Amino acid sequence: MRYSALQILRNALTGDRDWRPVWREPVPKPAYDVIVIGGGGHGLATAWYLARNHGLTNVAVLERGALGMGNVGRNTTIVRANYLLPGNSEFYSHALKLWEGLEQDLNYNVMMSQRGLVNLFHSDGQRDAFARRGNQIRLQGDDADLLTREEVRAHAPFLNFDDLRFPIYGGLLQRRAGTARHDAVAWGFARAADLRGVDLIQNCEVTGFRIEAGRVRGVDTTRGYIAAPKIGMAVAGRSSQVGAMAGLRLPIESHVLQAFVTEGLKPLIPGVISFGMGHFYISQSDKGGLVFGGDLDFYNSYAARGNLPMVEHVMEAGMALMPMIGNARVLRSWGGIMDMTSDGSPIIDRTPVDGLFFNGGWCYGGFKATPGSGWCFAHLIATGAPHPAAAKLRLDRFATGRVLDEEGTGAQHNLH
Amino acid sequence: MDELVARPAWAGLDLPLSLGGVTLSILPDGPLASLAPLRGQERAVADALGAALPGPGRMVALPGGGRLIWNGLGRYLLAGAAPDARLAGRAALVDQSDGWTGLALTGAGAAVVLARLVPLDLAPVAFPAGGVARSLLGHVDCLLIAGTAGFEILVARSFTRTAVHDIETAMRAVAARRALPQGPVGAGP
Amino acid sequence: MRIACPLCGPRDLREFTYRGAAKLLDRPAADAGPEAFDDYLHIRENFAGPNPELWHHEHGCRAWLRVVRDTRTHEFLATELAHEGSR
Amino acid sequence: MSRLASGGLIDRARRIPFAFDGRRLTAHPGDTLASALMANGVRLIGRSFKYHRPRGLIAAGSEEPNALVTVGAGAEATPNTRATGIEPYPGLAVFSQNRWPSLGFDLMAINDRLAPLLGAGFYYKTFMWPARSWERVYEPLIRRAAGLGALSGARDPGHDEKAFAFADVLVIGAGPAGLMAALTAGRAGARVLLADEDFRMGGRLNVERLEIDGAPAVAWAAAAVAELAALPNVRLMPRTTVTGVYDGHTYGALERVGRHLADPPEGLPRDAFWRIVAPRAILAAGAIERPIAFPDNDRPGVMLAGAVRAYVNRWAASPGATAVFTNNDDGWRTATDLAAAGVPVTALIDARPGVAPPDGPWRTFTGAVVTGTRGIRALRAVTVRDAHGERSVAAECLAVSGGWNPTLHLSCHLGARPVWDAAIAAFTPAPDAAPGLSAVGAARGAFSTRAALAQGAAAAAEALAALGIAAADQAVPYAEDAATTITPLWRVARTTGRAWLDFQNDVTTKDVALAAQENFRSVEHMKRYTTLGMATDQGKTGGVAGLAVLAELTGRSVAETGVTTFRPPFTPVPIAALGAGGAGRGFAPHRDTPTQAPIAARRAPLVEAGLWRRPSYFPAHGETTWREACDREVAMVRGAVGVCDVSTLGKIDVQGEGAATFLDHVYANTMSTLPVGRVRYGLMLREDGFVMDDGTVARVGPTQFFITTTTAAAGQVMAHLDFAAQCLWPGLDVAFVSQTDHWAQIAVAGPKARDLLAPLVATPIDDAALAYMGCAAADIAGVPGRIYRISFSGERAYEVAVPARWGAGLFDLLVERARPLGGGPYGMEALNVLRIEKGLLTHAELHGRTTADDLGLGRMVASAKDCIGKTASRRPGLSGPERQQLVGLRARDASGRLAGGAHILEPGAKAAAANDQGYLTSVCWSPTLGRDIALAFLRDGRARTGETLRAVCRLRGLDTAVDVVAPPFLDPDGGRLRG
Ligand SMILES: Cc1cc2nc3c(=O)[nH]c(=O)nc-3n(C[C@H](O)[C@H](O)[C@H](O)COP(=O)(O)OP(=O)(O)OC[C@H]3O[C@@H](n4cnc5c(N)ncnc54)[C@H](O)[C@@H]3O)c2cc1C
Ligand SMILES: NC(=O)c1ccc[n+]([C@@H]2O[C@H](COP(=O)([O-])OP(=O)(O)OC[C@H]3O[C@@H](n4cnc5c(N)ncnc54)[C@H](O)[C@@H]3O)[C@@H](O)[C@H]2O)c1
Ligand SMILES: Cc1cc2nc3c(=O)[nH]c(=O)nc-3n(C[C@H](O)[C@H](O)[C@H](O)COP(=O)(O)O)c2cc1C
Ligand SMILES: [Zn+2]
Repeated sequence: MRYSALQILRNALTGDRDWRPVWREPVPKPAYDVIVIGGGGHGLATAWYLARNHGLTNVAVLERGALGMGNVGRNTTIVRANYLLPGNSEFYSHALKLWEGLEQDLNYNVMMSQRGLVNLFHSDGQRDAFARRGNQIRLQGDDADLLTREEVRAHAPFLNFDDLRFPIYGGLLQRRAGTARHDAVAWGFARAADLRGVDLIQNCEVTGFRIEAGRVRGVDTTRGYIAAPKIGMAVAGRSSQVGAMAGLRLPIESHVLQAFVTEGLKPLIPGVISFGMGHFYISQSDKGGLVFGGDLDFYNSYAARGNLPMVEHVMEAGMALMPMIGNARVLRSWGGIMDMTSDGSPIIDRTPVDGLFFNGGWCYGGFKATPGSGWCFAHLIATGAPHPAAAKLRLDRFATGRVLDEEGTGAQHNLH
Repeated sequence: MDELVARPAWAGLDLPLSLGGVTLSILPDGPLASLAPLRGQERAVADALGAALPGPGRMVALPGGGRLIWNGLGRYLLAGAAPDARLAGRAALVDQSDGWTGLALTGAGAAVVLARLVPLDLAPVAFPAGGVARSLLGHVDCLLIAGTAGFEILVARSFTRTAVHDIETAMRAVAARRALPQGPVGAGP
Repeated sequence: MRIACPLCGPRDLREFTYRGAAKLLDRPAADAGPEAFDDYLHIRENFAGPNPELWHHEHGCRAWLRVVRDTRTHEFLATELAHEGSR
Repeated sequence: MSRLASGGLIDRARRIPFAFDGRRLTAHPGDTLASALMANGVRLIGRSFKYHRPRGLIAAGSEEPNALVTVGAGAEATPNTRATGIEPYPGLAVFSQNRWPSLGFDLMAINDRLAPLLGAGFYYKTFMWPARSWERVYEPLIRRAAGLGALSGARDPGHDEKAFAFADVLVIGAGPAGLMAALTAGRAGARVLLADEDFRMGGRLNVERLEIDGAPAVAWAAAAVAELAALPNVRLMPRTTVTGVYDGHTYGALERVGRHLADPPEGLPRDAFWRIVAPRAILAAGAIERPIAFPDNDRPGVMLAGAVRAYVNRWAASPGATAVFTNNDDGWRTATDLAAAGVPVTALIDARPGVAPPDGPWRTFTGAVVTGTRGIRALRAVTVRDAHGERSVAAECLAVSGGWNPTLHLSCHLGARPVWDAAIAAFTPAPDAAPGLSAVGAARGAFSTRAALAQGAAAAAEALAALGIAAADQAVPYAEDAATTITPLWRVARTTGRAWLDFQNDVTTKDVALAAQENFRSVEHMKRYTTLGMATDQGKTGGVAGLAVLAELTGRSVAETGVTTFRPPFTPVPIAALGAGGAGRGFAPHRDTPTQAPIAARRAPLVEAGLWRRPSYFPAHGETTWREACDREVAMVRGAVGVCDVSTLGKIDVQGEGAATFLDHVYANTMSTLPVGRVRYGLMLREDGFVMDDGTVARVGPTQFFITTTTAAAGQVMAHLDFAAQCLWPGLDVAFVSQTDHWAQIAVAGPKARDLLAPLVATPIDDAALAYMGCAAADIAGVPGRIYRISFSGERAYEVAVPARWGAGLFDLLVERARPLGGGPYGMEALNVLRIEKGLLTHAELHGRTTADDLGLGRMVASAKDCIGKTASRRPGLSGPERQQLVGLRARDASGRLAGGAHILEPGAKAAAANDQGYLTSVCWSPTLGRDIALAFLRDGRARTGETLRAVCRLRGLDTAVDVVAPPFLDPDGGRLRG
């Protein structure tokens, strides 16, 4: 069933009788051509592009809980392609282009809203660093503009231009950046993949791998053994655990990142704004809630919840940067489990086990990657060769030193 | 030769300040040194000082005057006394006379004021007079000493203005609560 | 979250800095070779459960602590001074 | 709707004028805004989120979903505030919201007519064509319609505070259970903290007509509060909501301090956010009544039965002629209480067949349900269906009780899931849901007053035992001990029309049904698809009913269906409170240099440098731009002498037998060979082989060193040294301590530096006594200090250090004495130019992604010893021509402009990532060279000296020809340095 305004009208007249399930609830088959582990954004996108780009539809996505309830369903939804380093730069550029036609491709409104993102800077040195990044973005073919303090003021007059502890010198604007509706992204990929015949299997936790002579044969799950010659892992915060089942030792720590939403408010915040001195970024959802976040809580965690020091730090940064949000109230706070690599950049690569592919290490930035990650991972799984846009996202880069350290904070997982 | 004029860290700050029965003032400065016994010299250092080294969170009065204050792992502050010559070679001694600012917060509500800034249980049962703690005062590292009339607060010299400002803000809030008609419910220790 | 510093007693999380896995205590020998350092620097067991790790009481006594903490519940199971701990 | 002639916990003698949407009304002390509105006959208070349906009060507490108003106007406007939590004060002005042009006549109510189009998730299915119209057309429309109240966009001048509190026992909620717990723990001498959201403690004792020990329960509660207030070990915190449970027995709580005052004392915070630490906590938060879904159950006047009792009993506010609709015995009380207070009760409708509700002056229906309501902006009548058919019953208020849900939210904040208790048809807290926390009374599903008192006492006794505090047994007062009798009823079957579950987000049973039909069957999917429970009340009233309806529709039990995750905060918390102190300058502390005063006196503009502020330049008479000043200062240093404060550098004293070895470990180069009295430039690597920081190491004694770090990295280096000493080489005898604050350090640079200093230093400083890279203790202007012959400018230079108190005086003296030599002070701009000309590094170059080899310092990584970062720095990807290496760039033409962050391209190359050759890190106009110069990282740069390339900054529209040179730009063999 195609979604459209007409379809809504028709159903309005018939009491919504005709809406079909958004996905089936298939019973797992004994074997598939490809298994994707993890029904988050990346797993679902991978399944969709396996079907769409490679004609592979005998595919199962195995999700241990409900689809889309991991990080894809709990992130601050920022989409951008403004990376500094070659390797990341071309990858996120590729992803942003896919975002731009995603609604039509999926026949699902993921509410990709390109209302721009401003990264504020607060010193001459930061301006130069952002200029370097902006020039890289332009070289990559994406858009970036350096805003003066006055241009920032025109864009967001409510920022603190009076007594901000670290005064605003200007900002780096990417107009094509913005936000998308997190749940819609998961559901849109899921529905599209399901319509092509991919089996989305919920409540199906992978508990082990069967590996023979260095080749993967299948997985044990809470719903039985399922065989496949090719298996892709896209389990984000659970990468280390699932990887360990296949003997992988990964450069990953799992950390909790919190996020916050306020009560609904009339529209106020244009696009996304990010504070350059205090780990604070904010946008406003279509429902009116201010959606914002900051840094990791810094300690390893699988608990998907955080503690007060970081809550308070984020709120203090918000008050510093835009004191007018003081009278907004925080409605809900939550956490998600980030797969932090030791250089802060992701991995899409083969593994030492034949037929087993790894996608992970997305840190706090994998939502924007979703279509790009699915596209490149599907390419790798289907063809066995890395997609050019993801060629530098390798597992061996830590050993060789060809790390992609956007923050420049070094081999410490929680500092990225 | 020109005589240099000393400019204390609190120059330009309006102290002492009293609000709501709590007073913030500057502690008179005197010699202050960081003391770290060298490996295996703890006994010798204690002998030279004439007092046992205080344990974590403690301090001792020295027989010759002055105090030795625990100051974190393996470190002490020797306050109010010039280092004894016998310490040479036994302890790493580093002059800190200009490195810290000592503030005193006194009055019945001192703990209530500090509860706005310091993440420690400052009630006498938990932090009795004579207790020492390294902690935070707002966003600033501090060394806190509990006295009978209030607290001594040591912060690095460069943070003096911030510390005074933060304490003053807390004092104002507490004083305002005391002025509430129904009394300071919720402002207790 | 509160951490029982062996020197200072239980203290609020905001006084501490987290570094990472306690394996950082076991720096490879100078001649251990690049693989050993690769493992030391990057590879993490990342336990979902009791996790040995290093914390710095940076805004307190400045001691480094070796703790074991359950990463599913955030419960601290053991805390000791890193330089004294059984290594 | 009016004020009853008598009764209520209000002070009728005093009147409080306030305004609602400009209408002038009166309240009494003891009222909430909600009770006052009801007493003033105001029924229509807000509009719903999506359909803009007229809405009135439903509840009396913080669970209220409908009655949200904006308090105040202008910068102080605070939107989305619950009328049930506002205490009127003289002059209070509140406004309805989410309506246009007025509350009574809201044009957006058109949405209600379009409801069939606007079902759950409709927006996911449309608004996709044409492709770019989302941002341009649809989204702006949706956004304008969405949202509740509005922020002013201006900064509210009010302020808030945060604080810490500690207790042995934290009691959350001061109803019978909480009061009894606090009394038990308090009498035993434990440190007790009792917090309640309400301004009057007592919980349901204040709103019910109950007796305890034979006296009115209100009086018992008041006596208990008085006793607690008199105990020195008990702290009462009214108006305080415990908002979250965190690890380590830490609780967050919001105290409303000044919001209820017309004229607060100066400096009083509006709110205080508390972090409470208590090893034991008792959750006595009561229970929240739940509605029943039936068509048009959102009409103003349809309320929760317990809330109706509360308005009548506590505030003497009459809802008008009332019908009661219940599925449990507790609902009956509303009929009896209202009748006793003289409020007409038109009907008592019990959904359960065969029950025997009390008699009274009302019509009784059993086995009956409400199937609809009538009235436009206020309820006029309800339709009742029983075995005999349907009939209409007049009612201005329908008091509904679908049973009670324990207020267990806090018990789930650490991840526990509640458990279903079929006997009371409700979820209850799992035992051990959170360490140290136990739930009692209604919060645990024990709905009688006697049980609340008994459980409160028992939990406190248990807490005392765990804390090792001896306690005498407490007699539990006598009170009603009624059993809970309920037959679940979530929605009235066989009806048509929309029946609300989530009032604020306009989620009806139809939306849940659509979710189930479309296979959003997991409760989390249903929540997100319908937005049930996602409004500002987080589904406190309708949440459980919503998932029970889902359970029915999907053929599962409620227990199987489960709940969504409970998250902090329990009720919304202002960002201003959580972020108190952060506004403006409070966000991060300030550090003052010892020379702050003389620098300010010279009118130097200041720039942030980490937490410090440093002088940008020292304007001279007649100068109009910073460049003029900077060029002059550079020339002054190169030609005569300049004075600059460098006290912000990190300074660390390192001592001990193991000090030299220790420094060999942490520095890439060797320090153990440094002679006493000499200084060496040092490079620190991170263990991953990249450069962390640089600085100087001075050996001041055989086992004593004095090292400096950059201003930016001082804290990081200190933690790194702690790590190295304690974790990596605990066997070394080394002690180090920061002396950053102790020393004022001032650089004196230029060919006349020695002329300036020599007369001030007691010991000789000629080149024989103090050669380049020498150091010595010295009396400086009569003060014992140190002098280091080091340079960050390429000129002959010294850094002199004196204890901080002398810093200001020394700076003044040096500047004054420099004048006759043609010298003076210089600031950061000049310092930057001087160091770029000399090819010296800052964190623009040491940005965490550069190696010693990239910087041309590869040989500093000593081969004879190990050091942190050595092995990793030898990884194959970290050296060689693929790396970008430090070079100097000079604009070809004197008019060519360079900019930091520009990238490097070859002549004629297209601007594309594949052609990128590198980037510029530090750029300045060099007065010495008469053109722009830059430090840059260039692919295989060291091999490319002499090439002509382009520095391209497309962001600033620059494309400038540059020559690649090997830094420094000036005095490559250091003749000027050595003198
Ligand atoms: C608070 C927060 C804010 C963020 N903000 C942004 C942002 O603004 N922009 C941005 O780009 N990124 C952001 N991110 C990061 C982004 O959400 C993640 O990087 C990205 O969603 C990860 O990929 P995913 O969607 O596939 O992960 P997930 O949605 O977590 O998917 C992984 C799935 O694997 C499943 N799984 C795990 N183990 C097993 C098993 N054994 N068997 C079967 N299934 C298993 C999990 O249940 C889960 O559904 C944020 C993250 C968080 C938590
Ligand atoms: N018969 C029934 O069905 C039924 C059902 C529920 C309650 N009740 C009656 O209600 C009473 C229950 O007593 P109780 O003491 O358990 O509850 P209570 O409702 O009397 O008191 C709970 C108190 O907790 C406060 N509170 C709730 N959440 C809070 C938070 N997060 N922070 C601070 N304060 C918070 C409330 O303001 C309230 O004052 C008994 O009298 C009982 O009979 C009866
Ligand atoms: C962009 C975004 C907006 C959200 N808006 C709301 C909201 O308006 N109301 C709400 O209750 N939760 C909102 N949430 C939070 C979710 O309810 C939920 O807490 C989050 O997805 C994590 O799931 P969990 O809390 O069930 O673990 C939002 C989440 C995101 C990512
Ligand atoms: Zn400690």
